[in-house]
Amino acid sequence: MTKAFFDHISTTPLDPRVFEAMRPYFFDRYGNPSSHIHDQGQAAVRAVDQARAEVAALIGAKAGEIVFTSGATESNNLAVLGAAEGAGAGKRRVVVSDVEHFSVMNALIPLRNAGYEVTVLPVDRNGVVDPDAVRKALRADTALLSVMHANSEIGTIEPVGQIGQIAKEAGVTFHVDATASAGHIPVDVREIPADLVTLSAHNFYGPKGAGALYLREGTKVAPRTFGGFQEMGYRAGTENVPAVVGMGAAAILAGREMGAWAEHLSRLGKTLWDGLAAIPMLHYTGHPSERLPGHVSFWVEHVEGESLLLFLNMKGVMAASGSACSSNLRGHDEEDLVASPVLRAIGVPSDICTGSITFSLGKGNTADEVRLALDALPGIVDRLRAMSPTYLDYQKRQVKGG
Amino acid sequence: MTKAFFDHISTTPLDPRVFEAMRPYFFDRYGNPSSHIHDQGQAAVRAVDQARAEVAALIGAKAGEIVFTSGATESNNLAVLGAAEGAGAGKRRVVVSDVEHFSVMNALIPLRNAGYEVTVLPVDRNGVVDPDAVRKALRADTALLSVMHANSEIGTIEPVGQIGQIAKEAGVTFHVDATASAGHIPVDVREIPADLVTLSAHNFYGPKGAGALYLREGTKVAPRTFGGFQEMGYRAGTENVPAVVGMGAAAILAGREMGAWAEHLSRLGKTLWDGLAAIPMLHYTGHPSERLPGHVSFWVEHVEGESLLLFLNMKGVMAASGSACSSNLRGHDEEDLVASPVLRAIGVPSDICTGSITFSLGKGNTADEVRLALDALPGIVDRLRAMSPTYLDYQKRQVKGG
Amino acid sequence: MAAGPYSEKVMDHFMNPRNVGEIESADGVGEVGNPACGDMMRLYLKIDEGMVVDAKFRTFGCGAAIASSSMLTEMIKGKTVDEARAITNQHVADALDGLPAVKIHCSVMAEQAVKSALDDYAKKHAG
Amino acid sequence: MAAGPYSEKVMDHFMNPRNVGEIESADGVGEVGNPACGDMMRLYLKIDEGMVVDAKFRTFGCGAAIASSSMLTEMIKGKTVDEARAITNQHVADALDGLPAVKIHCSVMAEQAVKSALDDYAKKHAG
Ligand SMILES: Cc1ncc(COP(=O)(O)O)c(C=O)c1O
Ligand SMILES: Cc1ncc(COP(=O)(O)O)c(C=O)c1O
Repeated sequence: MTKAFFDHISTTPLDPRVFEAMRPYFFDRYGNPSSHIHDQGQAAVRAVDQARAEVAALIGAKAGEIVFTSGATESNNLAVLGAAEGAGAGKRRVVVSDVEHFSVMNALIPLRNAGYEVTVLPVDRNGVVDPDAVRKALRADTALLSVMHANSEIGTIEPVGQIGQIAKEAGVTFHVDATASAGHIPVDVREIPADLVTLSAHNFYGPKGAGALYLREGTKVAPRTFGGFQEMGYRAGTENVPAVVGMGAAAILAGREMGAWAEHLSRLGKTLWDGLAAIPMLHYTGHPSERLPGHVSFWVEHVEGESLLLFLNMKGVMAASGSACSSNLRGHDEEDLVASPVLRAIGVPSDICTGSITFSLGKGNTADEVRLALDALPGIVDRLRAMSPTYLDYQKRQVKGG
Repeated sequence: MTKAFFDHISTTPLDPRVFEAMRPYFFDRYGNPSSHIHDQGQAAVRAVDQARAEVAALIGAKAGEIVFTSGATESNNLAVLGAAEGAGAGKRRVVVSDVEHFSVMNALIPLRNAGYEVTVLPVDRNGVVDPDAVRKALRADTALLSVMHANSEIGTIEPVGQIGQIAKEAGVTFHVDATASAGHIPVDVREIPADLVTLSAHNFYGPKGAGALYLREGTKVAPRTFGGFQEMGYRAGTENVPAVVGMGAAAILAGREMGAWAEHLSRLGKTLWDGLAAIPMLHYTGHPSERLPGHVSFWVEHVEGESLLLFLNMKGVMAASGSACSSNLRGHDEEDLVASPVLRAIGVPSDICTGSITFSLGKGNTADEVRLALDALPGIVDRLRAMSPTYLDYQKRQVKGG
Repeated sequence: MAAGPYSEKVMDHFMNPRNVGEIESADGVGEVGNPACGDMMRLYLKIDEGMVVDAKFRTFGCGAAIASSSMLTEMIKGKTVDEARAITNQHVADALDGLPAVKIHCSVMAEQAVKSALDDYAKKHAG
Repeated sequence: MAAGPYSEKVMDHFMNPRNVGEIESADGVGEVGNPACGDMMRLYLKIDEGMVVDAKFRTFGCGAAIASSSMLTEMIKGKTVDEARAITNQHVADALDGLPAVKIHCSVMAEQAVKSALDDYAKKHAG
């Protein structure tokens, strides 16, 4: 059976070229950078330094501004909690958008417990944060503003350049979660006046286990991991050398090829988007144009999201419901039972919205795969609607009305 | 040139069998376990679940008691800070041994800042914690006791079974940092009454980027990473699936083969230990018998450690000075300039102790490699002493005295 | 072929649900859940001489909700009203070879649906 | 072949240090550092008509300490006393193609050693 993976927003397959760059660090060069006294350690030091420069280059930063972490969640936690602590006494407010990922949102829990005031910025129905609302929310005692670059669930790209300018003028530290965007669309800290930027390797054809936090020179961030003196003191623990090397290699590839990838993805994405129009009562989510290439998201009236995804999977089509993390079946009940917080934020009525569907295409996807999805979808929607009591009621209302 | 790596305590080469277990998770099975709605995600879920059971089996635990982390530092931080927070109000004391790793010791900084009282247990000249001192130190308001299983710098194995019994009777949560021991000597939570145990894959021929924290059922630990609901809520963030799979594979191998490894290492270690006796004014450190197999540590009067290690490296012999993390050249000055805290703890006089040397052998080392080290050392020691003003003074004193 | 987070039994009942539909002039109809919460189940019963002679459902919801509904209809057909009322969510979950912890509420919904439908039947036939 | 954390120049002076030894009846001897801190440097100068005509050292310490000592002796030989006194740690570090940040103190020790030895010379020849 043909299998089509359309869940690249949750993770991407490793580019074989990235794997080749990593391979020696599993075998011949296995040293620990802290053991730099000998050749093995030195090889590791050089590898990590080189990767740091490569990741920095992807976003127009200096090598010394990149701190490697274990992934986006750790980077987001370090950015939010570290910057709040680093801001010092008197700065006890944090401002975030309403569509941030859980690794930003849930990092606010300990801050709230510690007495911080949290302001959540609303978004419009396309999921866009209003720069004017940002301007009004920032105050002298604001320790941090956090707005993501692109939303994984609905694909919307936020105006972080403009928002960053406002933060800069207000003298507020600005964090951008670029997990979903970096490596796919340009993220350049010379153009986006962000002080902190989260990057994740496994989201752009690099390995799991490596993330980074860009810290603009002079930004104050308190560390959250305590131990040896790795990563300039911002992050203790033996570096995951192969993964870090892989992140560097993936950054080089992305920097070089993202334009071509985006073109391919946009073309396939348009085919998918256009094809979906044939399904009645399907509603696209996110901004129609300011969105990640190859990202198509929607919800379907009278169709519950999980059921749709299970049937799709049976047809070999792998898509997801919003953020991977919000759909953790093995997690706490509540997260599962409520509608996606992002859909709530963009004002989708919860009594008819019953699941957000996200198709996130990758550079390896083909037109045939998109065709597979488009062929499968109408039948599945019909089948689920035929089973649905709400659709039955809807039809009866139509008949009466008509 | 023959190269001999004797720094396995800092990190180990990946076992090729572990790599083969990991490989599919870089390519065919690249899913994110949180995207368990589709086949790719499910494959990842199954892989992580299986690895959890494999790691649990290595230490006689249940699968549900294993939380995967990015490494030992994160595990130690989670154990110390999470257990202190989890212990609840009224429990504001933490007891640790004087020879804990930085990732335990430095985790005490935020606790001290938060008003916790820290008691540091002394060790004897072999580096052994006295169980009676533990008994005296534990009180009703003690949130946590942390004693490592084996010391990476001097190789000493602590009586954690006995100490754990005392902690259990006192009702105090007991954390054991088994980073240096797990996979090398038996670590069984049915015999060691520990509530929390830190494990690190790259220390037993597994990959960097995967660690684990054993949490005995019922142990209260507050999470330190906020985001999605991974790892039963103890650790947010997309799992590093290939590394976790590798940790499982390494655990299986270690469980099966550690006896044979230890025999080989003990034999080689004895050759090294015996051969070193030819060097005058060389002092072994750590316990003479209760020590990690293949771990040989010492210091040499009138010889500075780094110089010795640099010359050794030039001869193809890679050894280390104590803990990799304490020798971070790129770290803050102080850490570099003071004698090793562990040597201080075992009472080595700092005016004649000038560097701790650790040879940590691995399963791949050969007798020829040990011979290489033994052939190289005397000449290096002589050469450095010939340059040393303190040795000159010593010789003059000897002449006068004689 | 068990795919997804569910047992093969769940997947079978999800992919090939038994007794989907409506019963015209049913003797009892139960409805539980709410689409805003992600699940809604409507159960139709035909009851004859104290026996559930037919059961049909329409469900809006996740895989577990649909499978629970399907399994429930299979379990109650041919049972007496009292036997049907005695069915618990655990029976449904067990019959499906278990449900993931976070999906237990779907089996609870099935239990509530049959009770609700039987209450409706009792009310209608109270006179 | 630069191995370890140091430049090739440092490694060269570490592996093949110049001017190791003592000068019997030196005109100035300087000693700085302390083995308890990890480094100790002893510098011997032979001075003739205000010129450093010979310099030797014995150093206990890390690679950077030994290399700094070696480089220092090379730099001061043939210099006037005033020129030698003007040498800073930066000169030594630069001559070694740089030192890691945490090893800068080794070059500082070299600067202090030459000042200390020249002070000793000045004291001895004060009369
Ligand atoms: C926007 C965004 N930020 C952060 C994360 C967290 O990434 P990870 O789970 O790899 O730590 C995700 C994951 O889906 C994400 O979509
Ligand atoms: C005993 C012990 N615990 C913890 C650690 C920290 O390990 P990592 O740097 O892999 O996080 C080390 C590292 O040397 C160690 O020796």
